[in-house]
Amino acid sequence: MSILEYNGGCVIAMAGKDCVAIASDHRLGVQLTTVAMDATRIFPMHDKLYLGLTGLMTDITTLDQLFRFRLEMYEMRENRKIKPKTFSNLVSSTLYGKRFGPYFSEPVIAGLDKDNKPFLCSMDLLGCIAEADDFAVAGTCAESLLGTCETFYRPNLEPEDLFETVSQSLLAALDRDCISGWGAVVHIITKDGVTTRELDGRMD
Amino acid sequence: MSVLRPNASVMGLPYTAPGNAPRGFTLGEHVDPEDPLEVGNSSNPHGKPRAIGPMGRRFQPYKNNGGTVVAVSGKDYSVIASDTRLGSGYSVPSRNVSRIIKLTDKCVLASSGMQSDIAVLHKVLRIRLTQYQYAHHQEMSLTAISQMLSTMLYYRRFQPYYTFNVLGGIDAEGHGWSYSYDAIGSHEKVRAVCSGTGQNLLQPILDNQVEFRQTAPEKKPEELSLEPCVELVKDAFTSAGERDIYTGDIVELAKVTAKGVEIEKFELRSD
Amino acid sequence: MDPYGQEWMNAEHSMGTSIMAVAFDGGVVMGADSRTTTGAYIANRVSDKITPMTDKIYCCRSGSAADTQIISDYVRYYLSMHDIELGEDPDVDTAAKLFRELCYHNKGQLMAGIIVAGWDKHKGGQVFTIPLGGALVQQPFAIGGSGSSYIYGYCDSNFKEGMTKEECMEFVKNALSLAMARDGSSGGVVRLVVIDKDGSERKFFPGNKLPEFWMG
Amino acid sequence: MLGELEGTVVFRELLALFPTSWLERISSHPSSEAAEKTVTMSGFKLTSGSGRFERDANVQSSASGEPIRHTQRPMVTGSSVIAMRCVDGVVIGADTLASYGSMARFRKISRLHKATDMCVVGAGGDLSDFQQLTTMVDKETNRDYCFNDGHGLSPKAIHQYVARVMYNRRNKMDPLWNYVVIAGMQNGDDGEEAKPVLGLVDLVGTHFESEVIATGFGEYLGLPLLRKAYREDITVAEGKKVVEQIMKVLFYRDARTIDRVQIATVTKDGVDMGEPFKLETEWSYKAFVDGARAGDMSTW
Amino acid sequence: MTSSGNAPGGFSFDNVIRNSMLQQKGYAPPTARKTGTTIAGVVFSGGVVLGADTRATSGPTVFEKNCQKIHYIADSIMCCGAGTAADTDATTQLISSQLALHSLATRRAPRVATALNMLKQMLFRYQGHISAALVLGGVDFHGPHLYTVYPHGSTDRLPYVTMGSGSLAAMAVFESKYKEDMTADEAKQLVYEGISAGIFNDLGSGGNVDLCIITKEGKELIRGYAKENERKYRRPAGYIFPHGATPVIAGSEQFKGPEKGFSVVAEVAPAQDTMDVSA
Amino acid sequence: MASIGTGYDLSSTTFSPDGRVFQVEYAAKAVENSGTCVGLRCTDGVVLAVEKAVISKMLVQGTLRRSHIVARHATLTVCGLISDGRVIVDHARAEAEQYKDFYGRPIPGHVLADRIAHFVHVYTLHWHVRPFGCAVLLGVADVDGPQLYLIEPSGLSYRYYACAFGKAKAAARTELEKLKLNGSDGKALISCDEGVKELAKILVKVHDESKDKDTELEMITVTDGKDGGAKLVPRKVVEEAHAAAKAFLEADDMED
Repeated sequence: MSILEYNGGCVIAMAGKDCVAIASDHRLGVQLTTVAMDATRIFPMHDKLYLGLTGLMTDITTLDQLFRFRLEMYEMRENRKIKPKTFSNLVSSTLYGKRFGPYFSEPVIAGLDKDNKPFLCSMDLLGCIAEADDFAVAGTCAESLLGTCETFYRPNLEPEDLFETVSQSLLAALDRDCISGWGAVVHIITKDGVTTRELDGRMD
Repeated sequence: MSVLRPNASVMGLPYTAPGNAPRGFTLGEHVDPEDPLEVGNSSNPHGKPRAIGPMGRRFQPYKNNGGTVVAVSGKDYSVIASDTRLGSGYSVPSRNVSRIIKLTDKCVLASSGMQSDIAVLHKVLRIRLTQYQYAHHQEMSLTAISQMLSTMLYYRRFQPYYTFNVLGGIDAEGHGWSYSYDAIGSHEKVRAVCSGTGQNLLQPILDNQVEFRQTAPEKKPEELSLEPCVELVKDAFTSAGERDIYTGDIVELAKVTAKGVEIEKFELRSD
Repeated sequence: MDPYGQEWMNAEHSMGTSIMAVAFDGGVVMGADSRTTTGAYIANRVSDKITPMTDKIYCCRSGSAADTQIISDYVRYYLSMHDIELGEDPDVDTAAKLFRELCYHNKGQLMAGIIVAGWDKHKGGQVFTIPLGGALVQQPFAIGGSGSSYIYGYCDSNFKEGMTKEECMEFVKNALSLAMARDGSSGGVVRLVVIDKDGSERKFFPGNKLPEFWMG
Repeated sequence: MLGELEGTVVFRELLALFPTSWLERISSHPSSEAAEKTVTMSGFKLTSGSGRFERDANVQSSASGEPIRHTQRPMVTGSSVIAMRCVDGVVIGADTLASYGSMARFRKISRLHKATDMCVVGAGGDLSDFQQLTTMVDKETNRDYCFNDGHGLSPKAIHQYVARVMYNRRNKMDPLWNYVVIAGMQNGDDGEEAKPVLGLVDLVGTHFESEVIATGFGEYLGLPLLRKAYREDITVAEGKKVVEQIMKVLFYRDARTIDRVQIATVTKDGVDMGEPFKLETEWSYKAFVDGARAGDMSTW
Repeated sequence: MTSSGNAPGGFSFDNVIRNSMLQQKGYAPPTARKTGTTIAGVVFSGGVVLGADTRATSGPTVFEKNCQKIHYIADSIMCCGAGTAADTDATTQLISSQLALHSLATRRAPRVATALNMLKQMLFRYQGHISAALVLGGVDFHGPHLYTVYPHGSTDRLPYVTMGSGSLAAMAVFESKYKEDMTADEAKQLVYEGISAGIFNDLGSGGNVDLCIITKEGKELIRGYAKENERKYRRPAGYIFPHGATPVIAGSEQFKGPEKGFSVVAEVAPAQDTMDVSA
Repeated sequence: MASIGTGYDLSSTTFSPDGRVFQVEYAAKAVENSGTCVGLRCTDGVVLAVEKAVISKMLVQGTLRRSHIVARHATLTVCGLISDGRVIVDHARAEAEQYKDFYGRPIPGHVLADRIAHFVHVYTLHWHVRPFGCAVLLGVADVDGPQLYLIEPSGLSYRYYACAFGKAKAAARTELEKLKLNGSDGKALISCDEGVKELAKILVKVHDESKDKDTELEMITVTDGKDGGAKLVPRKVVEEAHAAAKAFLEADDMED
């Protein structure tokens, strides 16, 4: 079993019309044993920028703390909020700095930039940025998520439609993955604020 | 319960020491044994070739030629599809090798995995069906075929056919059904199933769009009829072709109805 | 190696090689084939394995392409410093000594078999060979690389003391052609460098115009 | 039929970590007949080589009772075979080298074999296995000849025969280490015009027919060019040029290929095995002659 | 941007001990995203054409269909990367910035050979562990140059080169169609055909053909020079999920308006420093 | 037959008091009832010919083959019980194949003849089998040139320049002796093409119209050289030779 699958979990992000959604499941497991059903994998960096981290939970926690620290330093020094693009480079260089002893985590970044245009990207654990204008996925069921997103995604969805499409794509994939699941959370980021909903998923 | 699938460990077994965690069915590793370029052994960290013998290769009897197979069944129909790409390592020796076989007028089988095993499995099945036809003066029913296939796969339990089969057809009552198999004969009767290298990509789409498993009960649409179902299979297959490197080129799609079997073809991307 | 990779994608770029150098009165003739392989794939069919150190000292490289390129970069750098300090052309044995130092002290990390040859005003044309491990041996002629094992007999029986420059060139060309015809890791063209007191001169023999011997 | 396809080996292991257990087959009782006709000594079994005394898959244990491990590696090997099906026939080409590791051991052998008047079999991989295979194919064609029924063994039949042989051998973990290309003209039913046929079989029994086939390094270097050059109406004359061009590329880029090649064709007039010839090659581009240090004073 | 001003350069090996312990316990280290790739370049009279496909894979799955594998090194030097995606990205970025600094310090336009030496020295230092296989091409005052750089640090200078898993397919095309002194258009066509051969015949390569033409006058990067693999079918009806189709846990909905913390200050582009580009 | 078995003829394992094995002699009798077979060694090969009775007008031409291919260089015709002959053919083919397998060269004519004879002989030794009711003519063309052999049910094998067996063997042998077969150096003088015609003439001549019904000829040749090999003589050629032979003999009769 790959160490990236030790705790289970996945993250999906999708772009809509002037909005972007990011969602993840709630399971935290130790291999096939479920130990928590309220795990958090999505972290708000600021109100238009969310970071999703998949992989080993200990590294997820470490990275969350590290990025929050760096972000606050950035904001204090620059007196402005970080742009999603800049933040993705920060994440990338942090991960690549540990090229030969990596954190076991694959991040997904979703946010809105200055003009409220969606910004999405995913990375591998070495910090190779893959920017996308449609959707970005990571985690134990990344393949399934790619399949559902590739099929269900349509450009320029309004926030409510985007919510349904993301939720269906995520739940469909989760149901075929035994180390992710136990409900999910979806954040829809729009210029007016963020809507968060808990999904009713399978509990097995 | 565990089902053996390519590239997956056996799930559901009690956890032991990680060092000797159950490996299950690990044939799906794409080490191409007879790749003329594959000289060293794969655990060599620096990638420096380590020669064994003048040509330094070991024989590996299994290889995965890839491909995705799908069977979706409805009230009175069954749709079975398979792509025709024959993959080997990173190359495509042929773009047009059929993996789908019409067993009877009411039953079609599609198999992915290793081409030579598929060919032999199909050959033996054809023989058995012909013998049955001569002995009983009638075609074998879908349920009988589904059981026979399972038995034939289990017969080679310790030297399995490296094939992943989906069977679709219409039963004696006229209802469409799909059957999914693992390599050694464990099988299940379902509505929609997918196997092969694009399995992970495709199966959730089918769950979501054939059985509407993630839709709230009050919002469930009507069951798919044949034409929308064919469109769904085509679309899902196209998606798999976009994302799975071993799925592509051409798809053969068989529609089984009371009228018989009709096979159509459509193209996927060929890169 | 990851299961999807192929050996020629990851394998080190190496030169299964046929290289050779012969000293004559007043200079040296150096020769090499031009094949660089990764596995059985020919990554470069016209590579240049005879690398200048100074105007009158060259080396023939065999083994890992990366290792030998870096070593010769270092030696060239040291020799140019030496040149400036000395105010005159470095000697061939100095160059050979530098190669030996690098090869010997890093023998665990390196895969390099090198022939150093050239002309200096003190000792004329000289040939040194530094096989794997870093020994340094001066010879009247030297052969190296994977292809050399096919031609030891030929060279031993055909080498004569006191050959002229032209005879040396013919000898090198024939020996290399024989090695290239038997060794799958050698091939392509034959490059020659002739060094004497006036400097160096390159010769090029394309793969389709090499001498042919018995083919069977 | 069934038995032959399925293989007749019974496995007795309790636990199935199957790839290794498969290797370690435990012998069943040697039948008295087999015991009489074969000499078994410490792991080796000598067979008469006769078709009537086929090797008995069940007699696999050595004298000491240790299970036999079949592991085979190719020793003397040929590289690529390149073939194209044309509108009026088939073209198949190979170089004439057999390597021993990286050594160019035999430089004038033929890797193409005329199986019938209408069929050529070519192969890369182990030379000894190829010789065994051609013997087996010849035996089959000879048997067919004796029937004297007006029908020759067709290329498709030979293709299928080779596929079955290769598959059975891989089931015994004792493969013929070859990639076999079968090229020929198939007589149509009821006096239809003969049609060109081109097929491949590899050492695990993978078999298919295709308009273009390349094995060994040719799979990587030859297939792209074959696919690019292929047209529905390409003729044998054009096809020969394409194959020759690809052999040239292979000589440039495959360290186990030499510049002596043989190109055979099969048309409605029968097999033309073609004489081996030497390829014309290009080495004298300016950038090639100059080598490193061209253009500027940089070292590399 | 880093937390402290004096952060040490280079790689951090903090996690190495933990990771090797995990590996000993049987948790295989995951593989990074690879670009099974076709990249290539051809020299023509007066310039260089580089080409690349656009597929990034992880195992048998395509993770990016349209990624850019032709990286910027300097204004007239570009570099195609194959191998581990993160390595090619980071290596080319690093060399690009070092070359820019070098160029500012020497007040000269960068030379291709300089970039080459930086690359080979860096890759040799890491002994092949940074798996970046590169095709480096550019034009400087000596004229056009084209090199390949292997992960271990060896380099070759050739008039036509290919790299990556599809390199054999592309090289087959080059070997049969290359001629000396081509025009820019001929060179573009040749590189396109080579990359296209890789895209169609190598499963690790796919997507579109990207080209970059570099001449003395400047460079032109063409993304999607050929798009031969567009999606061929979409379900006419599409997929419409009615509102409320997904079961939501009642009462879980939260709305968070924008915070008022910092204001974004208008960004002013720094004045360009001119430099002496004459040789 | 000179004497009757009087109980000594019930098994091939029993000798008669005067030292004969009657079962084997009866088997030879079966051969003598057979349609005539003739064989001729020629310059470039061997021609074997048989006459087959057309037992019914409804019989399809070419059925009930009596001449067979054993290997690419060997042919065989059966004289006697045709089905017994097929067993011998099967065995001969297996011998030829096995020899080729093991030694990598075609089985030499004398070896093949010996092995067939050996096989036939074994059937005269055991109580539980009966001897073959047929003799076979064996034509071989290999590196040693064309050769013609005859193997009798007793297991005897002879090599001939030309020979005949079956119903009209005596007459046919007389006719064969009239032909100029060999030059002074022992080499054959007649080519296969001529041989076909000569054998047709002989078979027509020895044919007893009063006793036998209509007959069909069947011929097989084996030739050496580049396009050599065992081939059934095409029916058209046989029929032409047959017709020509008839015409010739009729003309001959007129003269007499």
